[in-house]
Amino acid sequence: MRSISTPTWCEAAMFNDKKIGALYVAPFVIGFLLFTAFPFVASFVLSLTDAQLQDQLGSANFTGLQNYTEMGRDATFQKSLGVTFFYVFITVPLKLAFALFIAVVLNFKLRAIGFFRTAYYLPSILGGSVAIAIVWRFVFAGDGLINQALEMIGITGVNWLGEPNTAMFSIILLRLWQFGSAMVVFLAGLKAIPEDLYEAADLDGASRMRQFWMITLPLLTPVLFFNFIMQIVQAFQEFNGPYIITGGGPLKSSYLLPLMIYEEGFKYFNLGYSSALSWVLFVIIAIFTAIAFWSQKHWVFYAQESDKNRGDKK
Amino acid sequence: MTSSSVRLSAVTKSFNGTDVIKGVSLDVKKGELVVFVGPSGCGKSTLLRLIAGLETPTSGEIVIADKDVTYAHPSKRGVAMVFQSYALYPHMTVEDNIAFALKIQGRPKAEIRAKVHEVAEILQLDHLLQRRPKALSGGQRQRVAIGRAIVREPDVFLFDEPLSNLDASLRGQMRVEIARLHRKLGATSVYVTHDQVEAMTLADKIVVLRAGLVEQVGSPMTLYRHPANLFVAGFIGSPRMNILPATYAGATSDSVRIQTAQGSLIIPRKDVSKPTSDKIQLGLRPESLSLAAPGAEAHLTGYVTLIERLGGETFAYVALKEFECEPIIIKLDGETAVHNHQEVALTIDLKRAHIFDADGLALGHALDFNPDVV
Amino acid sequence: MTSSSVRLSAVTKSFNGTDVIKGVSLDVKKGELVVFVGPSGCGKSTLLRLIAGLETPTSGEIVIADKDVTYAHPSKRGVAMVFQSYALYPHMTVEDNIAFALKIQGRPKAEIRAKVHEVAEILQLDHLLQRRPKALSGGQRQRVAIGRAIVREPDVFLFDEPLSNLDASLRGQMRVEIARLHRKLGATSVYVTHDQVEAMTLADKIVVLRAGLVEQVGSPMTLYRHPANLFVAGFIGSPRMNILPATYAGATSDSVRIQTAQGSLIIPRKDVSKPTSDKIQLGLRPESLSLAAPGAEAHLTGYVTLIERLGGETFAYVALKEFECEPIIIKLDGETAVHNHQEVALTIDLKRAHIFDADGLALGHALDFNPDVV
Amino acid sequence: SQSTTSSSDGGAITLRMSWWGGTSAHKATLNALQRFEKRHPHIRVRGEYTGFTGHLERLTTQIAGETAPDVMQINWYWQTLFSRDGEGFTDLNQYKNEIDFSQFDARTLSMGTTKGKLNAVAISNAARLMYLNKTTYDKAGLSLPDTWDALFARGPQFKAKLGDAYYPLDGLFQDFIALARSYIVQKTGKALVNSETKSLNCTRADMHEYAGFYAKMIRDHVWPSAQVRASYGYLPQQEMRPWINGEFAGTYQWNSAIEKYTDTLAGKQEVALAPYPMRPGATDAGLLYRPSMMFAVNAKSQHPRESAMLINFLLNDPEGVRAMETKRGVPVSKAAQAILREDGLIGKLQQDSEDMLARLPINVLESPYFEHPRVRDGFQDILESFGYGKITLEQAGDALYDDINAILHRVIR
Amino acid sequence: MSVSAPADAGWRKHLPVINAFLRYGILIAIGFMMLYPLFWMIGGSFKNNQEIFSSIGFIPKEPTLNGFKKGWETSTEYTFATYLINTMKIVVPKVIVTVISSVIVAYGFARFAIPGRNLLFALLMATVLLPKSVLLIPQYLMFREFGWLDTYLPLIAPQAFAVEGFFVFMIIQFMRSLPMEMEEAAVMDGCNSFQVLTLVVAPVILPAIISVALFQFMWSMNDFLQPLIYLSSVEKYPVALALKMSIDVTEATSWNEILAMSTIALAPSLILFFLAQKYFVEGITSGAVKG
Ligand SMILES: Nc1ncnc2c1ncn2[C@@H]1O[C@H](COP(=O)(O)OP(=O)(O)OP(=O)(O)O)[C@@H](O)[C@H]1O
Ligand SMILES: Nc1ncnc2c1ncn2[C@@H]1O[C@H](COP(=O)(O)OP(=O)(O)OP(=O)(O)O)[C@@H](O)[C@H]1O
Ligand SMILES: [Mg+2]
Ligand SMILES: [Mg+2]
Repeated sequence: MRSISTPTWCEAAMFNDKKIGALYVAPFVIGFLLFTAFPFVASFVLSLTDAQLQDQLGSANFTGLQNYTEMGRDATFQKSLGVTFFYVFITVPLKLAFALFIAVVLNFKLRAIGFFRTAYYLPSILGGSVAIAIVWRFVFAGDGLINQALEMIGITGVNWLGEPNTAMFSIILLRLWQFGSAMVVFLAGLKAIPEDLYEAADLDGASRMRQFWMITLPLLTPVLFFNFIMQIVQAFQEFNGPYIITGGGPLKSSYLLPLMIYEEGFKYFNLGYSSALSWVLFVIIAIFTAIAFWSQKHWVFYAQESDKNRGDKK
Repeated sequence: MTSSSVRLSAVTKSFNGTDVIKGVSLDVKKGELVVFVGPSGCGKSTLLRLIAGLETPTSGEIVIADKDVTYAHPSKRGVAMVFQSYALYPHMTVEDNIAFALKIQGRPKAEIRAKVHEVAEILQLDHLLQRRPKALSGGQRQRVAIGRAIVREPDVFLFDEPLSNLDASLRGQMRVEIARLHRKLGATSVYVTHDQVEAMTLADKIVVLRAGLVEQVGSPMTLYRHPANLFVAGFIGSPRMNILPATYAGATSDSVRIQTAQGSLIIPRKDVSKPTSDKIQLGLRPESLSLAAPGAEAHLTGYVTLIERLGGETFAYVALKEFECEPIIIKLDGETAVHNHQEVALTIDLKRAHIFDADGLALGHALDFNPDVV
Repeated sequence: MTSSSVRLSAVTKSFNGTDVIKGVSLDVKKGELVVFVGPSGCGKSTLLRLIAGLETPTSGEIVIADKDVTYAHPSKRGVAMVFQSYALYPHMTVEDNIAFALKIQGRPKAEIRAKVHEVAEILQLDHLLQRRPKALSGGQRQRVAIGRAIVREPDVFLFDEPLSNLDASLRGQMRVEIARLHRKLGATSVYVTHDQVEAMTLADKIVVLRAGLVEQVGSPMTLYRHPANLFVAGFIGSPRMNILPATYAGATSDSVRIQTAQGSLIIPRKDVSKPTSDKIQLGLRPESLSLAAPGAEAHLTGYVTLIERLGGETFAYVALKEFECEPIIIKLDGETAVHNHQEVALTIDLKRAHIFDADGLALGHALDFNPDVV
Repeated sequence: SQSTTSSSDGGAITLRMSWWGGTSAHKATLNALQRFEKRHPHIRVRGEYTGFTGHLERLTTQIAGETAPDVMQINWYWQTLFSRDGEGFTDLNQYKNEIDFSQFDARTLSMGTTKGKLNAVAISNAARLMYLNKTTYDKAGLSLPDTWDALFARGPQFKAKLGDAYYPLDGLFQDFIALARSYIVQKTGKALVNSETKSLNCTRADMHEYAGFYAKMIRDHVWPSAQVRASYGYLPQQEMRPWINGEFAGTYQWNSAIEKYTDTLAGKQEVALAPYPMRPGATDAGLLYRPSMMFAVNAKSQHPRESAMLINFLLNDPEGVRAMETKRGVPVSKAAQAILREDGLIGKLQQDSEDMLARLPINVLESPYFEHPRVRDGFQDILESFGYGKITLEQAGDALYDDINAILHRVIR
Repeated sequence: MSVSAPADAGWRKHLPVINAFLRYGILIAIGFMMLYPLFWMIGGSFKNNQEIFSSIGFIPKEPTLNGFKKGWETSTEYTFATYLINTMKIVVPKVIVTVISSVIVAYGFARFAIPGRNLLFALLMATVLLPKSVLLIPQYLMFREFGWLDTYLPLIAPQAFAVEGFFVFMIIQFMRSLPMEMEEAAVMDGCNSFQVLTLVVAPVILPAIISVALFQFMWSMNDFLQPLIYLSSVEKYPVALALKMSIDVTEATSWNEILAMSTIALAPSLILFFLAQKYFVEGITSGAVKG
């Protein structure tokens, strides 16, 4: 991730031909210009207008930054923004922690461990399947699975979807449930940690817990970083959960920004405003990613030097 | 620094039903440095890990400092291990690496600092304490790994091929370093290596392993001079001992008569009992062979097929006439004038010749063999 | 199989502004095997890669088979390379690995088959042709890598530390194998290694590199016997040459008089010109030193500080009286009786002694030096 | 094929028609289209149909991209989205010859007219009525309520007789918003929204009463509170277990959709149409009686005449009507109604509803903007806040008046 | 988890067994929770409609195949088979062009000094960060201009240009973990850079390629919004659209049919996933891990 900007190794003679290199990335450049750049710019232009979804684009009026200033007054937007941050800040750490925990459990050499790895990945495949929405509502309903389980151990159930405070948690849980890809990445990271470090720590008398904190975690930071970025990006773009399960409610307590963007556009037909919201979301994600990249030098530990010194491999 | 004995009794270990260690009993005395050698996969590392507590034996008993530690946690055995890969914590500085065990033990900061610096001084790591392992050279990493072991003042040191990742000259240097340290600390040590030179020079006692069993235990020179069988004979010594087919032709109390393709030889040898089969093998180390002085009687004749000049010494590969075996290697002086295809006559230092029966067991002993100094 | 000469003229290479090769000129004759040695990072691999065409020189000229290939594509140079890591294609069988280059050239199937099998036979890989690299042992992989190079019938072979990933005994075996192959194919070869033994035994010519410059070029024995400077003297030979401080005290046409801490020595030496500084260094190889016969005159005296017995030979470390330097190493017979702390008198084989001036350059030549057989 | 210009090679004309619906609607419509093609061999009709999810999104994109089909099934209020000025769809008045408008009453036609342009023809009309679970009411030993007061009384009675879990009436917020509207309109006798003034057509006090109505319903256990409802998640009423089990014993629902609700009831439970409650002295039932679905023709259609013919076939022609059955509710077209009644295709509950709608005084014409999503969400947000105790009754009343007016001002353009 | 046994605790002998027991326990418990929805969906497809909504258990009380029979017939002129085939017509080319373009572009990024490479890489990453809804309308208008509406082109063609930054990124990471020497060997064997890519690099990074293919396959199978907007002809609908085809506001929905067809629709992904899972786990990761 990091040293992509200093690729000294591509100085090797065979890869020095800039023209051929350009040929390889040409598809991306063309595709970007054609399929991303134009709509990207177009949507920014739209965000400066009062365009309505159903009208011809030409009929929209240029309104300058009005859509952006509007957000300052829009209580719904502010609520949505707050809720989005709340969601991201809760989901990302929880999901990372959970994925890491399972990865640690799965890293054990057990028979049939491959089966479990696969099984644990399945929820991530189910994705947007309709069944998920139905089941999920069943799980969290007032007399649903969770509450029934709680009752069995003598705890009064919670009105999961009915309370603004808890409705969000059902969405968070839905995402936690789809922890597969983060887990798989952790798993590979764990496998890359040499066994003998733990053996050395065993000899030094470190308990499993301390081994985890003092060895596993620091050595996992590159993977953690990668997962962190991916999860942040994903979480900020979370749409399915609230769309399917809570509809953003109650009291807009789970009205995440992507849902708001969608509804502004496709429910209220406010294409201009919707585009402006998208751009705000984009900028937020970009800022977080940038901060993460900037901060990594303080907490991410890269075991191997970037490939700078190909000569000293010893 | 105290130091303790290690005793293994009938230790076995199997992985998934395959026996890897098939019953090893062994005594390592206080302060002794024992080296395990043996072909790849023979169970050297496994044995070491059993002592360390990183594996638990399938059966048998492990006693360290007179305490049964067969199932004790690694950290409770008073052992420290230096891994082949060093197993340094890559995210910690040298100082933190060395201090790790002490920190885990919850020792006071000041004490830790003092100890780490003491160790760093012994190993000449003082100026590197703030570096990360990746900023160290191979030899420096190796020293840190040793430092991490020393700082805990263990009763027993375990080394698993600690020098195998270093290049030749560094390896030589570190070998001398380890010898020095061992003399200085006097700690009981168990050392696994592939390297002839390390084994010969470091060991108080060499244990030759083969497929999970001990083949022979003894001081380096005992093993070199008096290998108990063909396997040990072939394994100890580099270049390998030359093996020639021969036939048993009778023995007296202090010699054996054998018949080779080039005639018969009388080899000084005691305690020889008649072998079950007459087919025997003659073992000759490269340095026990020399070019026969002109006119002098030669034991063997052949043609030089390859000469390797290393400067200080020269190895000549000689294809023996009449023999059906690989060319034998003889070690000559660096300046000896031989050339390819030359016909040479060879003299054998007969009191250093070895004889093995059809099962590969040594037939009798060399005359200077003394069973009490094994 | 044809074979061609390689010529480098004033080749330089810099990476990101750092000069790595600082102007190397070199002739490799047809059929010659040239070995590059030098400390890590001195540019051996870079030089090899320049010849291969994997890097382009910053300046200078590379000529192979009398064609300027300085900027030619690697596949157009008639060179084949064996990489340290073997760089086998993991997804192909051994057969496909070996056949790959021929397939790329679009040779007919039958021809490819025939060639691959011929090569496989030479390298005893016949029974492994259908395996994938990961199912091979280190030595087998190494042979496949060589096979892949051979099959193309290149004019020039390049080897970058091809044996460094093998263990000692395999390394020995493969070394002999490569020597055999080289004799058989007679192809021009350039070989990079760290290993003294490989360099000494394989090379027709050794090139000693240091920091991007050639220090000395010559046959192994020339470099061993007549090192041009301290660096080469220290680099070639294992254990290293012992270096003792001394003072220049005058020279005749065939000897030099020097003053050491233990008295003066007269060293047979020709072509000696007076050095700019009187401070000189005496270089003594371990095998040029021996224990003085009892009663005979000794050149040096000291105490034994460490004895390493390897069976066939023994190294004794001797701390010299009066000298301010490391203990020197002497090589003794395997059976020599010495013990630690013993006071020993040493005799020097003076015609094998080396002298270097304050800049490290050899002072004059040994008497048997012949400039025509460098 | 994707452009509005339907190909007409070789004299053959291809019409594109889009609709949303469920299984039976798709089957019926496809059947009808086949018959139409048989009748008019030179016309081919391509059905572009989906479920309801996403249909509006797709139609919107198509209209924005000028790739909409010739004939579209639309919702009544979609006129406000696509044809604010009446120019968004073809003016069907031009095709009086093709479509027999005499089968439609003036009120229905006027609800498809914007600025004098007839944009859309109703397929069926619908209004929300009160459907109650007779089985549960019987179990409680209670009759179906016939007045507001009787309805209010059922709350405590249910609680007492059947327990906390039982409610006499239930629905989503959007259902409640309509119920309360009816309650208020019965008082004011005017539409709730005036699209001319872009504001509510009532007083602040009326809106306080609106909020109070909600408060009373919740307090008296007539209608499950926001929390109780939300605990079942964001799902349609008919998929909620209490409805399926008969615990929520009623719904204020469109007569066109009621079968969907009765379908999911567990076991043998009967749903009956309750008498519509009227405030004393009310002159209007305050029902939002409007087209449930309409057909419109793309303003840029190359074949408006053929499109009109198709609409007539589906709405008025005996063959078309028989094919379509009542899958889109009981047809508005008098001819169609007669045919279906004759064939016995109109169910009892449907017939009861039709009869009741015919009996009730329904004169107030509501503005389609009442159904604008933002207006509806505006109502919902306020009621929800109030339901969750975030704002007081007082504040809720004020918010209903002020906020809804603000929203109306924003969305009516 | 921590183990601090007394010096000679005999029970350490059994530690591996205890440990394995514990882990299996956790694994099975969590695994069951993880997979419950899947079980429920499959069970649900054998239930009748009321039971679906009234019971949480996944074992149907009165199992029926009606859901499958009716679901397969669908409410349209076509059977479900048509939609399955349509899906394959979209997904298979999409996966193929995605893999090809991503590998090619990634190779350019990973191995060549391209002018403006850092900028391009930043753009590549930006496509990952971009909320997709932003592009929907402008893209629609663009594809209308191309005359691509109601064809599969809008769904497939962009993928031929490596528009999924995530995939390219993944493969770049993977390539960077490969030793250069292998490629150099191929060059010396006479390959040009494209041959190096196709004959050596691509086969070696097969796990990464398989993961990309799997990801794209599964995502495309689930994609609803794009086909909805771009496809107007029912005969061209993919499964994701067909599944929601009969979910209507006014009409009762046969959930058992939908669940049954969801189960069938999921089958290709599941089968593919199980077949490729060995590579998959390797694939997503090995690249990512190398800092
Ligand atoms: N954890 C394990 N599971 C299964 N088999 C094992 C395990 N550890 C070692 N073995 C097997 O036990 C045998 C001995 O292994 P060990 O590592 O002790 O050999 P070694 O003598 O150290 O070899 P080397 O010289 O190559 O290091 C080998 O065949 C190895 O495959
Ligand atoms: N592509 C490159 N970019 C930058 N520096 C390089 C590159 N290749 C080599 N170097 C530098 O050039 C110097 C010589 O490297 P080279 O690999 O030739 O050394 P070497 O003699 O082969 O060392 P070793 O014995 O360790 O293999 C080293 O300092 C190395 O860091
Ligand atoms: Mg080992
Ligand atoms: Mg190198």
